[in-house]
Amino acid sequence: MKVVRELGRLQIVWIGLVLAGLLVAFSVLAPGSFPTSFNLLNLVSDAAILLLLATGMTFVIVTAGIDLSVGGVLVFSAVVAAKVIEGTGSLTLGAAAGVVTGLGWGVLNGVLVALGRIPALIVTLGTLGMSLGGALLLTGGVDLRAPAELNLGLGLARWLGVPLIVWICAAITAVAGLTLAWTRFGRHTYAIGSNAEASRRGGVAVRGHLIKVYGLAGLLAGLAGHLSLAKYGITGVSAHSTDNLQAIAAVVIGGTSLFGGVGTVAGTVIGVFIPVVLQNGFQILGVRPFWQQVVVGAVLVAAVYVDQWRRRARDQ
Amino acid sequence: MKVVRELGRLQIVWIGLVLAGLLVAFSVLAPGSFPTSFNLLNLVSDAAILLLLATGMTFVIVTAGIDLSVGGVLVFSAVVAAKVIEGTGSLTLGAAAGVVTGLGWGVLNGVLVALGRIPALIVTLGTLGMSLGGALLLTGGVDLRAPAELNLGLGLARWLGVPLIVWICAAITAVAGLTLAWTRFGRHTYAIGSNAEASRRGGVAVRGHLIKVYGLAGLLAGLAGHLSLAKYGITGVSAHSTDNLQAIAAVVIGGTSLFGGVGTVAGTVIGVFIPVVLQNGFQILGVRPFWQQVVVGAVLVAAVYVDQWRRRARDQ
Amino acid sequence: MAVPLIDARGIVKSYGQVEALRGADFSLRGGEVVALIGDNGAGKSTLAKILSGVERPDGGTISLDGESVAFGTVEEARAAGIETVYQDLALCADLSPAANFFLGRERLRPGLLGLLGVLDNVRMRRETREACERLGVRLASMSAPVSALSGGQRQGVAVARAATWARRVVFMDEPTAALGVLQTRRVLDLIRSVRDAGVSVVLISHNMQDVMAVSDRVEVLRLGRRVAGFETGRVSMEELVGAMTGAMEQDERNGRNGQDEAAGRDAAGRDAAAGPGEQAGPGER
Amino acid sequence: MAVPLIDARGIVKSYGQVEALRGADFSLRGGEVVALIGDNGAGKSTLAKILSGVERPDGGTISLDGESVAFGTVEEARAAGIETVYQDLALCADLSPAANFFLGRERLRPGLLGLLGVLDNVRMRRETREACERLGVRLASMSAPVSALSGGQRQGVAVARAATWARRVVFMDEPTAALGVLQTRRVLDLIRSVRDAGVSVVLISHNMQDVMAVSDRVEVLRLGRRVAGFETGRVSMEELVGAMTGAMEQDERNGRNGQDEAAGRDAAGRDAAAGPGEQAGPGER
Amino acid sequence: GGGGGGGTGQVRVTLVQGLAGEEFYETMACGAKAKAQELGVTLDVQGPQKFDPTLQTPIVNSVVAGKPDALLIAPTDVKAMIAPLTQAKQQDIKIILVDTVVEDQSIGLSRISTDNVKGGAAAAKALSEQIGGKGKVLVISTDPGVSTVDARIKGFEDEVKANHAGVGYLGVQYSHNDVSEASRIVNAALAKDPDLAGIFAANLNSATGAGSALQQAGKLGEVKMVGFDAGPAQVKQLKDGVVQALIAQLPGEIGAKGVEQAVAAVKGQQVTPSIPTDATIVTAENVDQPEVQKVLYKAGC
Ligand SMILES: Nc1ncnc2c1ncn2[C@@H]1O[C@H](COP(=O)(O)OP(=O)(O)OP(=O)(O)O)[C@@H](O)[C@H]1O
Ligand SMILES: Nc1ncnc2c1ncn2[C@@H]1O[C@H](COP(=O)(O)OP(=O)(O)OP(=O)(O)O)[C@@H](O)[C@H]1O
Ligand SMILES: [Mg+2]
Ligand SMILES: [Mg+2]
Repeated sequence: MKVVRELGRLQIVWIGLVLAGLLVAFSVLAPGSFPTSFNLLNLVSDAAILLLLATGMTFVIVTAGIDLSVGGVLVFSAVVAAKVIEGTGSLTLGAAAGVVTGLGWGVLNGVLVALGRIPALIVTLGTLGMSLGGALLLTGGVDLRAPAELNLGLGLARWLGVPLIVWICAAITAVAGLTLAWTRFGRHTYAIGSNAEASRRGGVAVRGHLIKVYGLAGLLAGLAGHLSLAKYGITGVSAHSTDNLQAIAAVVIGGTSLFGGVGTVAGTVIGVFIPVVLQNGFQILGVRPFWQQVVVGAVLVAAVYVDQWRRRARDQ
Repeated sequence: MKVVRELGRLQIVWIGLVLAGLLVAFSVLAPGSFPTSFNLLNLVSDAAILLLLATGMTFVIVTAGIDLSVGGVLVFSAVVAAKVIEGTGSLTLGAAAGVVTGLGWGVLNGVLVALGRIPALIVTLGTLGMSLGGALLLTGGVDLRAPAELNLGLGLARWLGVPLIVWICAAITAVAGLTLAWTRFGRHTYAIGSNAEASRRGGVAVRGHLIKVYGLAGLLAGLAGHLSLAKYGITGVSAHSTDNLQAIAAVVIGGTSLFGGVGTVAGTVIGVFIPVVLQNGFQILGVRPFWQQVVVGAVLVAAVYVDQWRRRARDQ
Repeated sequence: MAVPLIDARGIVKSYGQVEALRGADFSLRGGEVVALIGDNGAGKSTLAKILSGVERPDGGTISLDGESVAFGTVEEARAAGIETVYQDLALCADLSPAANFFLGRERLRPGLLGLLGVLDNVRMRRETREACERLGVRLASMSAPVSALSGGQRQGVAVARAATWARRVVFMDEPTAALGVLQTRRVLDLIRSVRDAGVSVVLISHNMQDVMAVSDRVEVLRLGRRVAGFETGRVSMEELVGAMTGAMEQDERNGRNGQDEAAGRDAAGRDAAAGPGEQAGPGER
Repeated sequence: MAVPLIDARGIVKSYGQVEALRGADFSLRGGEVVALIGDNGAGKSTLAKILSGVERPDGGTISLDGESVAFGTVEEARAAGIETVYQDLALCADLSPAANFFLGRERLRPGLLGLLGVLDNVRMRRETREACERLGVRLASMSAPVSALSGGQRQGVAVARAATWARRVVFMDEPTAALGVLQTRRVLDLIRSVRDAGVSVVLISHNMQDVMAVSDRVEVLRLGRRVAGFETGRVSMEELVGAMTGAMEQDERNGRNGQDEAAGRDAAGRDAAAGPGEQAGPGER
Repeated sequence: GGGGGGGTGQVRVTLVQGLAGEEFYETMACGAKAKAQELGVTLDVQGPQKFDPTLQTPIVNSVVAGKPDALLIAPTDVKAMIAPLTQAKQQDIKIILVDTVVEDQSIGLSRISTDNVKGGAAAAKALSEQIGGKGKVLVISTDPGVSTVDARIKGFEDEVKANHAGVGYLGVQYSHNDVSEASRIVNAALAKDPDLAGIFAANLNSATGAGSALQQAGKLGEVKMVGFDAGPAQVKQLKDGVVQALIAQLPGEIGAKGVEQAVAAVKGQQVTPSIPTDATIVTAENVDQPEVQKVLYKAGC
C-alpha cells in the first residue's frame, strides 16, 4: 500500500509535469495575461505564505501526524507581533515575538501529541480553537493594523524585482526541503512516520523529535503570521479558517501520504502551486466563480489521478 | 500503536463518562437552565443532523479513508430536493431525489478512491468543490426556500414530544451502529481499514466495499440535506463549510482512529455531543464568546486526554 | 497421468529494476506435496503470490487443469480452490483471530438475522479455537486482536485458515517459521492429512528436515528460475542445499543430477511435469 | 564467578486478562550464549522485550552487573550495550535497508556538512551491504525500501544490525526463522564470533538443532515461568522438547532433571545463575 | 477610449465581489449585469469564497493581469486592499469602489458605499420598536473580524446604548456562518434567558438558524427578530413571521451605478466621486408597498 520511497522522488517529476502542463495550457489560452511577469510574480507572491504553512505541515504529515492549528497560530502570532510592535516600536522585536509565539504553540501541540499521546487531530483542533479564541480576546475581535513601516517596508520590499517575502519563504522552504531529504533530522522524521514503534526501539528519541516537528510547524506558522501582517497590513482574525485544509491538500497533492513515512517538500511546493495556478488561470479566463469551484475540484482530482496512474504504470 | 479493539468497546465507557461528567458539571453550575427538558431536547435536535454526517464518516474513517465532501453534498442534495419539490410538488419525490443525489456523489467518491486509487482526501476535496460549486450554479448563489408544508410538516413534527427529525436520525444511527458492529458489512469495513491488502487476499471485495462505504456516507449526507431543508426551511448554500471538520472531529473524539480498523458508532455519538454540550453549557454559564472558543478547545483536549489516559492505564 | 493441476511456464516478474522471477516454471499434480525451496530472494514467495492471484506476472503462461488462466485477482484463485499461507501472514492486525479466520467467509446467524448479514460470532470463535488447537496453538483470549498474539499464535491462525478452506491446492509459504516444535509436527501432520484428502500442497520452507519429511517432490528456485527438481525419496539433504546455493551446478560432481547442460531449463520443467517417478537435473542459470 | 551480567527475578507482565509472564527468572553472564526456548506463547518474546527496555514489567527485579535497574526505555538498554533482533523485526518499511541499519546511529558527512547533520548515505549503504553480505544476504537494490525485500532479506538486515551494534548483550528472537540454509549457518557462525568477542547472546529459537549447535546453556520457559535450565552439552533434544511441552515434569521420569520439587523455581533460578558448569532442574509450574 | 483592453473597442469591466455566492453581492452582480447590457459593455464577475482580503488579493491580482478597462470592487478591508488596488491603478485600470471603501482616498474614482453602521443603527431602532422598547436582546453574527458585519454590530450597539435605555443588551454570539450553530446559540440563550425579547441576526444564515430554534421552541413571533439584507429567502422569512423586520440595502442599484460610473470613467466623462446609499427598514406591513418592493434583492438574473 505504501508508496515506494524511491518512486516518491520520481513522482515529483510527474506531478511537476502536471503543473507544467497547466502553466502551458493557461499560457496558450490567455497569452496576453497569464504568462506575464506581472501575473506570475503575483501568483508566486500570493502563494508564498501558504508555502511556509505547507512546508511545516509536510514534516508533520510525514510523521503520520496532522496540524489543524496552523491558521489559528498564524493569526495569534500576527496579533502578538502587531501588539509588540505597537508596544515597543521595534519591528525586529515584533518579528521575534511572532515567531516565538508560533514556536510556543507548536511545542504545546508537540507535547500534547508526544507525551499526552492524544490524537494529533484532536490536539490541534483544540489549539486551533484556543489560539483563534486567544487572538480574538487580545484584539476584541477587531483586526489590528500593522504599522506603516512594516506594511510598506517588508510588505512591499523587492529584491531583483521579486518581493522580499517570496525570497524569505523560498529560502526557508529550500532549507526545510534539504533538511528533510538529507539530514539526520529528516531521516528520523521519516522513520517515525513509517513505524514509530520501530523507531523507538531503534533508539530514535521519538517524543523529543515529535515535539521538534510540531514546534517547527508552529514556528513556520508564526513566521507566516508576521509575514502576513507585513503583506496585508492586518492581522486577519477571520481570514485563516481554511488555511489548515489548504496546506494539508497541498501536501497530499505533492505526494505525501497521510499515513506517514513518505513525502517530499519539493512535492509540497508543486502541491501548493497547482490549486493556486488553477484558480488564477480560471480567473484570468473569466470563468465564473461558481464554475471555478467545480472546475478546480475536477481538475485537481484529474491531476492527482494522472500522477497516480503514471506511478502505478511504473510500479507494475 | 493501534488500539486494541476490545478496549475500543471499553473506551466508549470512558469517553461516555467524560460526557456524563460534563452534563453533571453543567447541571450543577446552572441547575435552572441547563438540565431542563427544553434545553436538552434542543441540544439533541441541533445535533441530530450532524450525527448523520458523523455516522457516515465513521464508516469511511474505519476504512482508513476520509470524506471532506459531506458539507457540499448536503447542500447540493438540499438544492436538488428543493428544486424537485418545487417542480413536482411532491415531498416524497423531493426526499428521494435528495437522498439519491447524495448517494450519487458518494458513489462517485467511492469509485475515484477505489478504482482510481486517488487519495481519499484529494477525491473528496475535489467533490467538495464540485458539489458546492454545483449547488451555487443551480441556485445562482441565492438560497432556495423549502415549501411551507415541508418546513412546517417534517420540520416541526414531534412524536412523544421529541422532534421527528431526531427520531429519524437516531434510528438511522442505531441501525448503522449495529451494522458496523454485528454484520458482515461491518466486519469487512474494519478489515479493509485494518489491512486492505490482507482483506483483498482474504477474498473481501475491497473495491466494491469501498464504493458502498463512500456511497453510504454520501447517502446519509443527502438525507441530512433533506432534513436540514425541512428543519431550517432553506438550502443553506453558504452554511456548511465546516461540516466536514465537525464530523471528523466527532468521529475521532469518539475513539475512531484516523488510521482505520478501529472505531464504533456509539463512540461517534458521544463525540458529536461533547463539543455541542460544551458550547451550550458555556454559553448558558455566560462565558464570553471568545473565551468559549478557548475553553471548548482546552476542555476537548482534556476530555480526550482523560479517555486516553484511562485507556493506557488499563493497557499497561 | 492426467494433466497437471497447475502448470506455470516461463513466469517473469520484475519490480522496477529487480527481477524477482526470470522465466520460472512450476507444475503441480493433484494430491501431491511439492516442496519449493531456494535461497533468500530466490523468488519463491513471488511465485506463490502469482499462482495465488495476488500478483500479476509480467510474462509467462499459467494453466489450471490444462486450461490457460490469467489469474490476477484472488477471487479467481479462491474460486479455483486455491488457498495460501502468505509469508507475511496477511492478517488484519486489529481484528480478532476468528474474524481473520473467517475473513471473506463469515458465518451468519441462522434465520432472519442471517439474511440481514448478522454474524454468528460465537460459532466462528468456537470453530477458530478448535482449528487452532488442532495445531497445538492455544489462544489465550479469543477477543484480543491478532496484534496481541505471539508470533507463533499468528502463524497458527494463518495456517489453520488456509488448510481449512483449501479445496484443491494450498500454498504454504514458510508455515512453520514461527511455530514451536510440537506445532511444527502438527503442521506436518496436517499437510499429510490434507494431501490424503486430495488437496495438493506446495510447501515453501528453509527447513530441509521438514521438506524431506513431508514432500513428494522438491523443486528448487534460484535467482528467479527453476534450476532443479527432485523426487524426495531419492535425494539427500546435501544435494538439495547444493542445488539451492548453486554449488552443485558449478562443479557438477553429482552424477545423478549432473545431466547435460543442454537439457536446460525447459527440459527440467517438462520432466518435473511428467511424473513423480522421475527427477530433473539442475537447469542452467 | 563474577556477578551475572543480567539477572532478572520474578518478572511479571500481563496484557489485560492475559498473563504473559508470571514470575519468570532469567540470568546471563558475560560471553555466553544462552538459548531461551519454549512453546508458542510461553512468553519468550515478552521477556526479551522487557530485558531490552521495550516493555515495562508489572513486577520483578532486574539487575545489570549486580546493580538494580528499572529499564523502561530503549535508550537505557542501548546505553548498557544491549541490542535486540525483535521477532517482528521492528524495521521501518518505508526506509531503505541502510536507513534501518543505521537508525538512531546515522553516519554524518565529515566536516561542516556533518555538523549540519547531513547524512553520509554512500558510506551507510556500503557498510550495510557489506554487513548483509557477510551473512550471505544479497540485497538486489540498496535504495528500495525494506517493504520491497523478501522475508529473509529483511531478517538479514535486522540480524546484521543488532550484531553490529551490540557491545554487551544481543537478544535474538528467532533470528533465523526466515533465513535460508546458508544464511542460517552464517548467523550461527556470527553468534559464535560475537560470543568470542565477549558479547553475550540470548538466542530464542524453535530450532533445536540450532540451539544445540550454538548455545552454552538452555533456559526453558513455559506458560510465563522458567521451568528448567540445562547445560547444552549434557542434554538431549528429547529432554528439551519434554521440558518445553511439560511432558517431562508430569512424569518426572528423567532422573537427571527430576530434582526435588522443593528446589522449586527459586533454586532453579539461582542454580542457573551460579555457573555454566551446573544445570538446574525444572522448577514447579 | 478602451485603455489597455484587447483593442476591440468593447469596454471591459470586472466586478470583484466581497463574497461570491452571497445574496447581497449576487444581487449587486445582477444589477451590474443589467446595466452593462444596457450600455453594451462586457462585464466579468469574480469573488472570493470568504469575505477576506487574503483571498480577495489574489483575485484582484489575476483580474489586473487580464487588464480590464475598469474594476468595480467591494474591498474586503480598508487597509489590506490598498496594495493590490494601487497596483491596479498603476496599470491604468479605472477603479470604482462599491459597497465598501479603502482608507486611501486616492483610490477609487467613485465610491458608492453602504453605511453599515447606519444599517446597524436602523436594526436597533426596528428591534426596539418591535419589542416595545424593553427586554433582553441578543446579536448573532457570523465570524468576528468581518468588517461589514462588525460595522453593523457597532451601529446596533451604539444605538441601543445611546437611545434605548429599556433594552438589555446580551452581547454578540458568533455562528461561524453555520445554521445549526446559530440554532444552538439561540437554544442556549433561551435556556439561559427564557425572557429573551429580541434577536438581531446580522446575516441570513444566522437568521435562518435562529428562526429554526424559535420555531422549535414555539416562540416564533414571541421573540422578535430583525434580519439584515432583503434577499428572497429573507423576505420569505419576513412573510412567514420568522423575522419581524429586515434592513434592506441597495445592492442592485449599487451595481448598476457602479457600472455607469465605470463606463463614464473609461470614456473620460464626468464621474461622481461619492454616492452614499441608504438602508430601508422592511416590515410585514410595508413589504408590499411598491417603493419597498423596489429595494428587495432579486433572486438571480
Ligand atoms: N514488492 C516488491 N518490490 C520490489 N522488489 C520486490 C518486491 N517483492 C519482492 N521483491 C524482490 O524480489 C526478489 C524475490 O523476492 P521473494 O520474496 O520472492 O523471495 P523469496 O524467495 O520468497 O525469499 P525468502 O526466502 O527470503 O522469503 C527479492 O530480491 C525481493 O527484494
Ligand atoms: N501486546 C500484547 N497484548 C496482549 N497480549 C499479548 C501481547 N503480547 C503478547 N501477548 C500474549 O502474551 C503471551 C506470550 O507472548 P509472547 O510473544 O511472549 O510468546 P512467545 O513465547 O514469544 O511465543 P512465540 O514462540 O509464538 O513467538 C501470548 O499468549 C500472547 O498472546
Ligand atoms: Mg519468501
Ligand atoms: Mg515470540
